[in-house]
Amino acid sequence: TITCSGSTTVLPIAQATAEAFMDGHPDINISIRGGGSGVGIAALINGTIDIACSSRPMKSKEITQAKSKGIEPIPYAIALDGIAVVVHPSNSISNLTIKQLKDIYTGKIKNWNELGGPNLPIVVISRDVSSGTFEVFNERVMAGAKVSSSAQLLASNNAVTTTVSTTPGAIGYAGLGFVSSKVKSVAIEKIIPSEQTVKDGTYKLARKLYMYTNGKAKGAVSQYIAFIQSSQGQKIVEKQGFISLN
Amino acid sequence: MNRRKGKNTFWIMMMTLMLIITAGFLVVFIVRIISLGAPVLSWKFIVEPPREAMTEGGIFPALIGTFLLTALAMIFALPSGIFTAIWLTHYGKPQWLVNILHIIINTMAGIPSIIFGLFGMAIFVNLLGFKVSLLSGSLTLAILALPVIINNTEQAIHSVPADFSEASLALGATTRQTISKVVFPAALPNILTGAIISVGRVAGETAPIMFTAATFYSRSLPHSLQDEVMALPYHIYALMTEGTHPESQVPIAYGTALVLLILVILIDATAIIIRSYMRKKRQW
Amino acid sequence: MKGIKEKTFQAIAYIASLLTAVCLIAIIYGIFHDGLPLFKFISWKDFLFTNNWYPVYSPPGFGAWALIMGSFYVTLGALIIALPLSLGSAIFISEIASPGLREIAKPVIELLAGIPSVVYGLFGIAFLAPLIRQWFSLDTGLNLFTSSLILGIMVIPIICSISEDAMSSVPHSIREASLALGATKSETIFKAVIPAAKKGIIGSILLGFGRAIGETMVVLMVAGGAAQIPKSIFEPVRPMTSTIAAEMGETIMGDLHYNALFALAIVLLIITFFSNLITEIVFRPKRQK
Amino acid sequence: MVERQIWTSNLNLWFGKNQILHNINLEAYKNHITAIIGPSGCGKSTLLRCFNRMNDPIPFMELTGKVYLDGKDIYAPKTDVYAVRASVGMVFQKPNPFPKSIYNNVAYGLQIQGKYSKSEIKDRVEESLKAAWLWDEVKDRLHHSAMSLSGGQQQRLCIARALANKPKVLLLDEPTSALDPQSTAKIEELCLALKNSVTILIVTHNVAQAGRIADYTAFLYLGELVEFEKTEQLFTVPKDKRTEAYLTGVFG
Amino acid sequence: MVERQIWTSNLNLWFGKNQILHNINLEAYKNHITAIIGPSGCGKSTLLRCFNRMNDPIPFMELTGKVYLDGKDIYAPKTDVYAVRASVGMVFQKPNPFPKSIYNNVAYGLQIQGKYSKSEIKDRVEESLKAAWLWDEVKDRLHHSAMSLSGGQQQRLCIARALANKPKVLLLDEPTSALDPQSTAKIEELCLALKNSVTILIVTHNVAQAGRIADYTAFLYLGELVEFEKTEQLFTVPKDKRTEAYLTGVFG
Ligand SMILES: Nc1ncnc2c1ncn2[C@@H]1O[C@H](COP(=O)(O)OP(=O)(O)OP(=O)(O)O)[C@@H](O)[C@H]1O
Ligand SMILES: Nc1ncnc2c1ncn2[C@@H]1O[C@H](COP(=O)(O)OP(=O)(O)OP(=O)(O)O)[C@@H](O)[C@H]1O
Ligand SMILES: [Mg+2]
Ligand SMILES: [Mg+2]
Repeated sequence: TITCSGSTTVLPIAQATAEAFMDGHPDINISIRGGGSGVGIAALINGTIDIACSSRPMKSKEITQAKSKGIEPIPYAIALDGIAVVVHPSNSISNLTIKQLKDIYTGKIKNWNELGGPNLPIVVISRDVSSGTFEVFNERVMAGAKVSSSAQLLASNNAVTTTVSTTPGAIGYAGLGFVSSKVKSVAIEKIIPSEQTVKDGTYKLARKLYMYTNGKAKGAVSQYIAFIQSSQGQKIVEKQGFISLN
Repeated sequence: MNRRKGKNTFWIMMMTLMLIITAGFLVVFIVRIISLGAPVLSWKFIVEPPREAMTEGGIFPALIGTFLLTALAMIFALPSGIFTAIWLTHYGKPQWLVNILHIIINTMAGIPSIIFGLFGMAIFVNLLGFKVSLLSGSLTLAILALPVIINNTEQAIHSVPADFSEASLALGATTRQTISKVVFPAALPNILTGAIISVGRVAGETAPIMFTAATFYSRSLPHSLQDEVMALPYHIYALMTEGTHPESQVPIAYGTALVLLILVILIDATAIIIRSYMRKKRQW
Repeated sequence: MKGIKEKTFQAIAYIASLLTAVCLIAIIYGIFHDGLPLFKFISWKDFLFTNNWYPVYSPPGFGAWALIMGSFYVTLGALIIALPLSLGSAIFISEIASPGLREIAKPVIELLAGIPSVVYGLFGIAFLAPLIRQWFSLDTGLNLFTSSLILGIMVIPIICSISEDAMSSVPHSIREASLALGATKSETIFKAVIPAAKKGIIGSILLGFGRAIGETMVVLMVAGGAAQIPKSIFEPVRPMTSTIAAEMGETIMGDLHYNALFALAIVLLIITFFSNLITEIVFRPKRQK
Repeated sequence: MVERQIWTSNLNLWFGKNQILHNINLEAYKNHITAIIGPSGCGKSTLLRCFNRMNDPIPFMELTGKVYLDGKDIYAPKTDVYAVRASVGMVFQKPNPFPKSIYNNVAYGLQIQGKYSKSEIKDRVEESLKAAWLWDEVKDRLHHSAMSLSGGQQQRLCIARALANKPKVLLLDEPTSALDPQSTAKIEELCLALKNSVTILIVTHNVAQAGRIADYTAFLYLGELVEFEKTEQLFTVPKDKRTEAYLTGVFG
Repeated sequence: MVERQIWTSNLNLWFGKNQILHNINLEAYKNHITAIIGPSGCGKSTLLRCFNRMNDPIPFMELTGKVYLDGKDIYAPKTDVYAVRASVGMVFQKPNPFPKSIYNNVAYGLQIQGKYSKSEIKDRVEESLKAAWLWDEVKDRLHHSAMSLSGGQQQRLCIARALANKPKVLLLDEPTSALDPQSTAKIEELCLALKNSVTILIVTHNVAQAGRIADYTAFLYLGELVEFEKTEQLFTVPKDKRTEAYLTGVFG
């Protein structure tokens, strides 16, 4: 059995590819858990899983910790993703700068009318601190500033989009694959997240998704990762709403 | 006088109202779960594994996982729980140890289940290296069930009149013979009821298995004690919070909840029926 | 021969008892062992009383005040909702209901007490929360009020069933004595039956308290998860249990964050230990017999 | 001349389909003790409980006929049943004090009426305890639990509790059957002293007890009032064969 | 000449700090019935339970002195307490058959010893039930639950159960106090029949019963053996004032 845990963003990719992979390899079982990128990486460092799914690169601190426990993490990129900033469809705001975004999340800007929008208090929705999505957002937008303590921390992309879609004043962020017509995604620095802008790197909140193994992947694990990276695997990636590597 | 009668009527109406509100809440709760879960329920839902990134298919691996976790937990917890109760009721010396053990059992009974989860993770998963597995999860659940089983068994044994033990001892039986031939058979129905109730409790626990046993998706059933398993309660939680296709996954979560609810209610109802049957039949 | 069997049997029972004791000691040891290192980094005062929960920032913040208060508010709310309803129902079932109704109500209540908490959580997140958001036109239905309401509904059967036991085990002669002195039904209930059942009732309330403060899944799913001191009952909170559940997976063994979560567990453990101690003291005289 | 205090007129009582009491006409006289004797299950307790309507809460109880207290039918509609019970005190077979302090046990009946001041209650508690011959034994520990008293003391406490309401009638249902001989003797003496201020109806399975204390004795058999007479007369020249058989110990 | 079967020598017993038995010297003779009488709480049951070491499991029990069975001290170290209990049978106040079948109740004592074959057990069960005068009443329903028997039958079953071990001594602790007069009479007769094969010690609160069946009677008062005599002698010319007072009904 291959055990695989981590980012909820990567979860749909991992699961869909695992199903397809297992259809071709009935003798191999893949067990998949979510939790968040931090969860997966921690479990890899603790030596309890085979593959850690992550929506961010490992932090240097994590790498040191892994080394000290005799774990040698090796990253495999498996897909591209953009983090879309989403608001309620009724919201007239369609563009935000990184600076504005940061002020919203630190609690400096409290009402949409400060940004030229409707007179509506902003409901700040963030991801759990364990998620890679949060890490990327934290790094690129917050730049070390603290998210206001009144922000709701939700455990998954899905929870974020659901909440935003039902809350007129809400703002949140989620992986591109989770953006549906029920929410409106806003441009960042005038650039709309799309396959194009993510691939060419113009969209500021783009990232790679990874799978980490302890040492070079061997046996079934390497077969599985190779399957994801193959064109057949990348098709499944696109079907799940993410952006393929090639 | 009229004031007192008025008060009386008022309070009786209040109590009635309280019961009605309570019943109302609970009826809404049950009806809601049933009405949302029933549409996805089918034979296939029970016997098929999940498919298409958890948007189709059933919950078979989770059902089996919960069964295995519970059964193993009981295999670990029942013997030690029953023997602890036997020691407490029949050997129990020195007295201070009995008192301390009672405090320990009551304390354990009150510990939040998430702490059992933490403990299981720290000890079984990490320290002993069992990883996230059926074994870690069922050991954790066993410890959680232990105080419940001990308390129930102790009560069951106490409900057997001391006359029986005395009669047995006076015939030259040893303590062991008295327990195994007289006390235990007489207490068995009550011990069983207690055990069944703890099965119901264990089957529904989520927090303790979150870090020790449960996985979001696994197609095949576990092959060994070292494997991760799907479990009904965790499945509900994971679908609601980590699911990636809410339109099709939330109904599955409801279906799973309904299955779990029916399972637990059936288990507990069995216990309650056995108990009331035995109470009527009991001749002492 | 007889002697050996006898000794073995006794030894097994003794070992089982010690095993039980070892379990608790292991739990306490495990939790404290992994929780105490936090206090090398931060004083226990700062941990308990500052409101600064930023475990993965650098430098991290481990002020758990908002989480402790989160647990406290949710539990308080749950008890405010559950106490009148559960005690009222218990009184009704024990004192007012006809025997037929009682025969049915009692097992039903016991059944409800066994429903897994994750099902209540699901009910909350998928049904109650959207409803509450609409009714009160809130930003989010995942808040203190919703979680208190669900926890309340969850502990009602527990409190109700135990306090009903306590009341119905008050001897009938006590009720007759009161009625024969000219007391009305409600006077008999409040002045004779309830005082006589006081201990069991207090015990049931403490048990309900313990259940509510220790409940994880419901608050994880419906409390909203914002680490703040709520300014109104419609704001999200982040109780200790859900913090542990949400963050435990992500930490690395031996990390400060890991220690901090175990430190939260220590707080929970101490709270439940004391509420147990109170129960123990309340019930002590009964056990002596 | 003796004056009636409480009496029944053609009283019939059913529990469900079983008729328990058949056309009972029994009178209890002011300042006298009336004993009800009869074999077990003949309806003594049930009859006694008709006098303060304690059978009312029993499901499927039906009653015809009348019960008069000082000429007023206590089963008439609009009768205040709580007031009836306050003025017809009752003491049960097994002492049943509340698990409260001695003081609060006696004060209970007054406290619930809510029309007495603290000091009135205090006086009345003392008075009742004195009347029940318990004052000297408990005056230093009024606020201890009533459960700490001995059985005989508890039973006298129950009498004091009933007396606190200043009842006109006191119903005693086998009040001494759970007590030792000394306590029994004390309670019998107490009854003789109390009859100066209250009318007493006592159910007893102990024929000798009826002989010792009752002025009048009623013999109940299978729900029928077989004989009702002055005690000496009933004991010495019973009119009915069944009475005679019972007194000589054939049944029960 | 009477021969001693079981006797005590300077027996003292404490429960915690309370001394319950004071220097008891009591002898029970082969093929005789010895009754122990005395007011409630004087230690009758406790004394009786010394004869088969049934007080051993009580916490904080301490005992000095000796108890001899056929000349061997049953409290000596290395004594097989289980063997002692098998050869000193005991019957309790309340009939306490196991919730098993009639057959298994009687067979129990033999089954646990594990040294009898099925057919031996079967014979012994029949023999014991016959000895306890129960055989005819139960022979057709040996495998029915013992709980379905009447109180008197249950008590005889308990006697049969004890007899199955072929005890030398039979201890009876108020064996008839929970029974009706007919069953009591039957058990008394049974005792008289049994004494040919077994030495009987009986505790009773019923002085008349002792008078009817016992050859010797011991009067126990506050843990002291006040008087021990042939029954007629003790009943007619008691030596001690306290015995006389008890027999005439002053205490208890
Ligand atoms: N609550 C009840 N419901 C139905 N039947 C009852 C009830 N209480 C008593 N009875 C029946 O009424 C009859 C008379 O009972 P009651 O208690 O008055 O007898 P009693 O003369 O007081 O007997 P005892 O001497 O045993 O106290 C009995 O046959 C009894 O079974
Ligand atoms: N297990 C025990 N622990 C402590 N004290 C006990 C125990 N059993 C009996 N006693 C005390 O020993 C004394 C003698 O009790 P015992 O039962 O032998 O009296 P008894 O003569 O059989 O009385 P009765 O006629 O009521 O059966 C009593 O004071 C009792 O309280
Ligand atoms: Mg009666
Ligand atoms: Mg005794």
